[in-house]
Amino acid sequence: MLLIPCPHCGERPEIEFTYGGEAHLVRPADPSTLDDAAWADYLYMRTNTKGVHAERWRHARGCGRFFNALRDTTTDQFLGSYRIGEPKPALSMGEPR
Amino acid sequence: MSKQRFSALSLLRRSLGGHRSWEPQWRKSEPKPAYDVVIVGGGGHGLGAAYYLAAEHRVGRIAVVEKGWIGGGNTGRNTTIIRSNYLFAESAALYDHSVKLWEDLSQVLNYNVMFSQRGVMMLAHTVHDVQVFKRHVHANRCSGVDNEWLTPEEAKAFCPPLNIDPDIRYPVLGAALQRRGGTARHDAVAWGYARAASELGVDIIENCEVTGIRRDAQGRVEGLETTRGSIRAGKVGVSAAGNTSAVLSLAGVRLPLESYPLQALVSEPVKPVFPCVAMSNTIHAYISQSDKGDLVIGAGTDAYTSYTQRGALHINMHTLDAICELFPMFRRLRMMRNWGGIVDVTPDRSPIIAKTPVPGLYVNCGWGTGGFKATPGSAHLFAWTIANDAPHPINAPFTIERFRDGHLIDEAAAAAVAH
Amino acid sequence: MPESAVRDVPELPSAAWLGPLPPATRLAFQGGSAARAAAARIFPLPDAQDVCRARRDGDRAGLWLGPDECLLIAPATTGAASLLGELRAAIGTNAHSLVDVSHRQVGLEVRGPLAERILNGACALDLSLDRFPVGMCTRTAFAKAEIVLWRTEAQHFQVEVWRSFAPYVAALLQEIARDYVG
Amino acid sequence: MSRWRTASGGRIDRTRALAFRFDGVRYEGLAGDTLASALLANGVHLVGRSFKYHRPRGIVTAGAEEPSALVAVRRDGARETPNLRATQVELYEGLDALSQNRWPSLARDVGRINDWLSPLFPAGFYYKTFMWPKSAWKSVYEPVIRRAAGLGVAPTEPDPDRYAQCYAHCDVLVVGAGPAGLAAALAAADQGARVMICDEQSEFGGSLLADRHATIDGASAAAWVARAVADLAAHPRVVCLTRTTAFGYFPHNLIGLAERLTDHLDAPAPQAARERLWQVRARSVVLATGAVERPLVFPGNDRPGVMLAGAARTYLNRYGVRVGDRVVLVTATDAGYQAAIDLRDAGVAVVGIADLRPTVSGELPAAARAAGIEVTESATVLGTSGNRRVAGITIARTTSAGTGGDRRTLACDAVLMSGGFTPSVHLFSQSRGKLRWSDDHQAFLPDRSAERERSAGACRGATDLAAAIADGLEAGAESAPTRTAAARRITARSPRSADRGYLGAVPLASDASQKSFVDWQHDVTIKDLAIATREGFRSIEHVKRFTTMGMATDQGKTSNLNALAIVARAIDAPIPSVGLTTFRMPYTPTTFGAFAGPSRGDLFDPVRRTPIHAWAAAAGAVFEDVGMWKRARYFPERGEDMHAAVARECRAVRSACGLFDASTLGKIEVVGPGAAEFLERLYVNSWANLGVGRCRYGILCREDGFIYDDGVIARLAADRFHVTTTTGGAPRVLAMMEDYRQTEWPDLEVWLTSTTEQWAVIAVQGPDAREVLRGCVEGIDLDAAALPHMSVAAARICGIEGLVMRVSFSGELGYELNVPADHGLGVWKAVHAAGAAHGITCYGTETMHVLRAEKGYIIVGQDTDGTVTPDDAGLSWAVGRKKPDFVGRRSLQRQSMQAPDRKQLVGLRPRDGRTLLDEGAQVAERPDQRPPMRLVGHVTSSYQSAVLGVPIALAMVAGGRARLGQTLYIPMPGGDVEVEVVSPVFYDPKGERINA
Repeated sequence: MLLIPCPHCGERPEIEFTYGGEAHLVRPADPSTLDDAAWADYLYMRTNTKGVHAERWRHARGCGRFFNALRDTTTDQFLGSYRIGEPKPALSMGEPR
Repeated sequence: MSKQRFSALSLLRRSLGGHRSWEPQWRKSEPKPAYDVVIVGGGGHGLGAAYYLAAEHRVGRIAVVEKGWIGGGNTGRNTTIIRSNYLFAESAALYDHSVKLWEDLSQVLNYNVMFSQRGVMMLAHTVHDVQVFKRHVHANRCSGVDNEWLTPEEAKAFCPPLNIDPDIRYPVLGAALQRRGGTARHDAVAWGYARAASELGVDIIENCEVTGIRRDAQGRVEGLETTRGSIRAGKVGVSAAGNTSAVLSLAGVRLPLESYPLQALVSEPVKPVFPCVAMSNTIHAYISQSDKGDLVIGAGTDAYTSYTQRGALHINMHTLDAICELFPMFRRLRMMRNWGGIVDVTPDRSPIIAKTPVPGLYVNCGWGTGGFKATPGSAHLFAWTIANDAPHPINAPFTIERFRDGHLIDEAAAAAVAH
Repeated sequence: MPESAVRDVPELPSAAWLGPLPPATRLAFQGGSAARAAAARIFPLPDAQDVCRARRDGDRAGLWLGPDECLLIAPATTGAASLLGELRAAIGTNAHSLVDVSHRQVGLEVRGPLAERILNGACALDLSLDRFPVGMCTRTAFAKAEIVLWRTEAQHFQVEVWRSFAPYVAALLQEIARDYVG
Repeated sequence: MSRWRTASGGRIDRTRALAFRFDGVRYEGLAGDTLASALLANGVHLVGRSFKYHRPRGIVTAGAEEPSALVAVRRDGARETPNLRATQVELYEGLDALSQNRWPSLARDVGRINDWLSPLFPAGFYYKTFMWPKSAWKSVYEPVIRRAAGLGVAPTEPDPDRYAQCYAHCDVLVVGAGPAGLAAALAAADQGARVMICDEQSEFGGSLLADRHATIDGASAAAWVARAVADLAAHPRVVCLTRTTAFGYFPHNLIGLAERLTDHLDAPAPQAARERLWQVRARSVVLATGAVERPLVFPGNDRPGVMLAGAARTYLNRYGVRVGDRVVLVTATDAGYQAAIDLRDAGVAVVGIADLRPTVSGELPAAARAAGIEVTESATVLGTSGNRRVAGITIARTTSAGTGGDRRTLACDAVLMSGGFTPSVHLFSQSRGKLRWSDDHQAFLPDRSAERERSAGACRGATDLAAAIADGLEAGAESAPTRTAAARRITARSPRSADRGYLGAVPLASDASQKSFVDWQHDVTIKDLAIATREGFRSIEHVKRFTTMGMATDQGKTSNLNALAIVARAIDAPIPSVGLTTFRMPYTPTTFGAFAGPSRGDLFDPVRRTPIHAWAAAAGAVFEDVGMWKRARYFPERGEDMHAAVARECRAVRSACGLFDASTLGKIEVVGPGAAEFLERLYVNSWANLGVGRCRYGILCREDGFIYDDGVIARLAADRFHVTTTTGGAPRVLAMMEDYRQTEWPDLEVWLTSTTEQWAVIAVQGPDAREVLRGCVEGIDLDAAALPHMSVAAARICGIEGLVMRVSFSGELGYELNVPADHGLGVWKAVHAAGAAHGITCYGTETMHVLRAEKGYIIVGQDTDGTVTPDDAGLSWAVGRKKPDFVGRRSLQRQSMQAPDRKQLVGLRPRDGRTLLDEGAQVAERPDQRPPMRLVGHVTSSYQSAVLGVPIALAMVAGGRARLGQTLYIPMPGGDVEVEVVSPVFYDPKGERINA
């Protein structure tokens, strides 16, 4: 069970969270202007990063907030988390917790 | 076909020589400068594809490159369940093609893959499950795939340890049984294909990781960069399961894939107690007993993507509480070994066996939690697709474009939701 | 008073260390800082930055559940309608949401020297006094249920749980306690 | 007292004799014994049969690494546990143990024939045969193989025992309470840290419990352990756990502990938990897991009586048991000599020491020689003799020519072996720490940590006692969050010991006729490893899988390193390059029940019941599981089956009035200035134009355009909507709403609150509904003009403030009364009483389904399956045409979503007017097809319609709406059923009743 850094509540056990997938995929303002390929790209295509992954979590059984986090998918170590709307922070490899 | 044919007789003969005369089951190959087809990924799907390319499509120079040791990925990390009672005609056709190949595989490969048709029973716990499974049963019957409905009593008779007490939290209301389903010995599949392919001249190159995909001016694939040097290739087929996204990104191809941890575990070996395969999607329990005597138990995937090949403790806890609920006499048995794999999952939980936007580059991925059962069929169809630069009718629906066009084959959603 | 006026609450076990709390008036408040500040004038509400803390004033309490979310608890004698009235008047035009959830959930009290251990039978949080001090509250998981856990005193925890989950939470607490209390 | 029991010493209680049985024979042991020590004290060495060859096997070790002595322990029919290590089973009065994998008896086992046929069963033999004839695999070969395989026998009765679980947190978790672990715990506690320390054994002390020579802080090892344990126990912030195995190391310093609570008791309290699973979140972890002694791989090394030297020493010094009268030591370490010396001091004849090392010097060998024990240097073993127990061993001196010089056979009844020590790096490796090969130690040692963790003591190569303790102190102190107190110092002295050891098969072993075992439990010999490499299995993972070496229940604790060395030698590669097999959770086998814990029966998953549940149960309702909810499915009256009950309930609703508990419907209060716009963007319908006090049927799609959920939405105020969802959909829909609210449309001032359980919902449906309610509802006018279909109003309902929604899922005049949950039952009773005069009838979900089907209303998840668009379901009328966007709109614009041959919702009527179709049955265009058939759809809902007197069905059929009137065929095993395609609205198509 991971320890996930909620930007509001601090580190909390994974069972309090739901996973939200790849972060920074913004829903197009006017989807009707996209062609099918572009729309499918938004809908389905994923980077599936092997390495430091920017991803969404929701502290569903906590403060209820969605937030973004950086996690190395090859070690499952979190490098940090930040609130929705905040920019993706520059990487700094954290000490193993 | 075999240089050193396997049989009881050969075993007896070589035992007299203290088994000193056995030769390597497959050649340890150094990469050659060029091949007609290079398969990336030395799992069952990749090795099988190489075998069928050589055996059925007479492709000359074939190599399989594997970053570790063959069969070390999901092929050697799954619960070996084999069935074809899927809902949609496209899926049922795909998986049944595979089951038919399984039925002769030991003989075809001259390698005992121990395909054991012990029957796969899928348990229904709610009225909704019953509706969904009966739809499966009807759909399968009409498309010639065996799948029958069992009452709780019939299910109990087929699988005596099953708890059909109507007072348990989610009582068993019935089950869908595919008698042709079962299990096989996972390592044997990789080794059997490797051996047969090797004897047909396929180079199997282990400890060789792909670091780049070379393309010519027209954008067509012309070769690979690997940790063991560059290799020219007329065609490249990627069959890399959880690592497919990473490999395809080398050619700038994005896929609708996410890689999740999937765990499995075995108990200590015990004398035969479990005669079939039982699955409960509703409470997440998948169990069978191996020839060695271990109870082989599948857990659910973790919630998040990961390449660590390990999952969370609480996932195992939820799997084992379900197992103990359905089979309360196993509560005292003990977990002997637990492990994790990386499964690549598509949005509609159906695989992709198709050409990619890059000429000469083909992909076989997205098998999620169901890849092992499909090994021979997937390999066979992938080989066809590569050889003909066009899909076989059976895998024609399993394209990448289906996501753009909305022609999803959504087995997951079809299992739908409780109303 | 018609039969229907009698409040019919879920039947829950009680013991020296466990007991259901009487019905209360509960409001779910959500809104920005302006609305929160306005409401705080007439009801004890933690500030947005009082993360996971409850504010108490007599028999009224406001529990921080999220940066823009609070659970308001008052005695049942203060009817939901009148409390809603007071607050709406205080908050005025500041955008917010107030919803009566008095009947949505029930309160349980887990108390005594073993309270911490019993709760840790299914709650994954560190409940030691220095990590989960008096006045701390949070939504969290209790095995397969969701609860709001609030430490009201060193050896008193209030558990808020949706009514249909309450029997499960109480039964699980009892099952856990069997290994600690006789 | 048995002749193998020493007169004094050891940690057993000589005043408490315990009777126990092994294979039915009665023996006596002492309190403090393990089953293994008690058997040895009775001269019993043959305790089991091996997995494959059924060879007689004895006790090899004294701990968790035991590969060989596996037994079943039976308390009663339901409490029999197979595959337990005799070395870990604590003795209790009346213990009843059974040997395994033998028939008819341990002494005479027919399976032994496998041993003589063993040339036919080399590693991987089963891949090469059993293929002809094909059919024989299923009928003959596999059943035989399966019967032969497996070790113990699984219980057949449900396990009555309880299993507990808990979470815990600490600053420092110390795993292992040997010298290093105890030192670490003391040092961490000195610094005021919250400490937990666990050990798998029944008491703390580890190797010190069997050490007669060491002195620590001037005291004997035993005395120091006692003091250390007392100090820790007295510490308020220290938790000590014995009989507790750290079985798994999970990400972010979560450690799984399995605590055995009752297995050592002769009469556990019937309700006491048998085990407790701890999930410990530690700020830092100190791994002090020690090292296990390695067997030597020589011919005949598996005979009962052949055991590790350290084990023999443990049996002597801890349990007061001599493992034999005449022993031979085969060693490559000095530590082995300590065992020989201790045994000799206890009156055992040590007939010789065969040391593989060319020249032996040092403190312990010197002492042995001084004691007159003959030491053979550069020795090797050519074989052993003895049937059910070792009777002799043939040793020789390896000459430069690589042959065996002056071979001698020594008569003995026990052989001790000491091949060196393998650090226990299992947990370190599970934590994903990196290992490095150390030539000095001839072992893999912890290198880089992946978590906040450090190893201490023998598990990282510090085998010398003083070094191990110093390492432990340092580890404990630096793991504490703060360092305030002065560092503790401990002085220790024990004999110097050179224990680099020896890896792989002893010289000349491969020439011997006897088998040299590497993996005792799986019968893997050096020949098997040779075959594997010969057949090209070179990666250690391949060798492991091909030979099953290291895959037994001991996970290769005593065999992996020897196998690695043998393979490395065979393929002439350095050991590190062959690699190391991954260490997998759990460290030792861990009980399923402990993982499951209290999650069983009603605690397996919450059982959610509505406020009206108890009343329905008392009324005899039959319930169904929907999500976690129990919903009343139907209310049978005396003797009725479901069909009769449902028919009666349906007629009542159509002709008079029915009462239905709809409380499980999901409810979400959407509030704020942005509420209308929020729903506008989310649902396919238009909301801006919905008047306050009005309701609308809403459809929610996923972004891919397929129907996700549906439900009636009421506008209670300009900025307040009461959204209802499907029962199962409630949590999903709220989560989806929060996602869009927080991440896509933070510009909207809107908030969401689940009110599912705030309201009890009582549906009153039927032509008489209004009349029934007149007496119950105050404050509003129920007449159609004032409260038309699809409207909502606040009212007093039976004296309770609530909401009256005039909505209908039955097609009849209908109302849904929303009252605060605590009043649900009271209002239900009151309405039921008020309706008595009108013959009001309670109905359940089954009747609800029939009624809605007669009206062609879909059930999301039954008539839709995640691939159905609003248009497919015939709901395009609900889609807001003028809306620029909503979730799913773009996907619906794709060509394939408009294809005329998409499956569309239609009604089906059997031509014969009798046959009730099977839900899930397929639909075909042409009759009399044989598989594979061309199919055009499937039946989603099918019921006997009471009001129409005929069976009706809903189906999804390709191009269905264009087929009205067509005949289609339902292929059933008994033949096709002819059906006519009709409108899905079977009843009151004009909707006169609903608007009445």
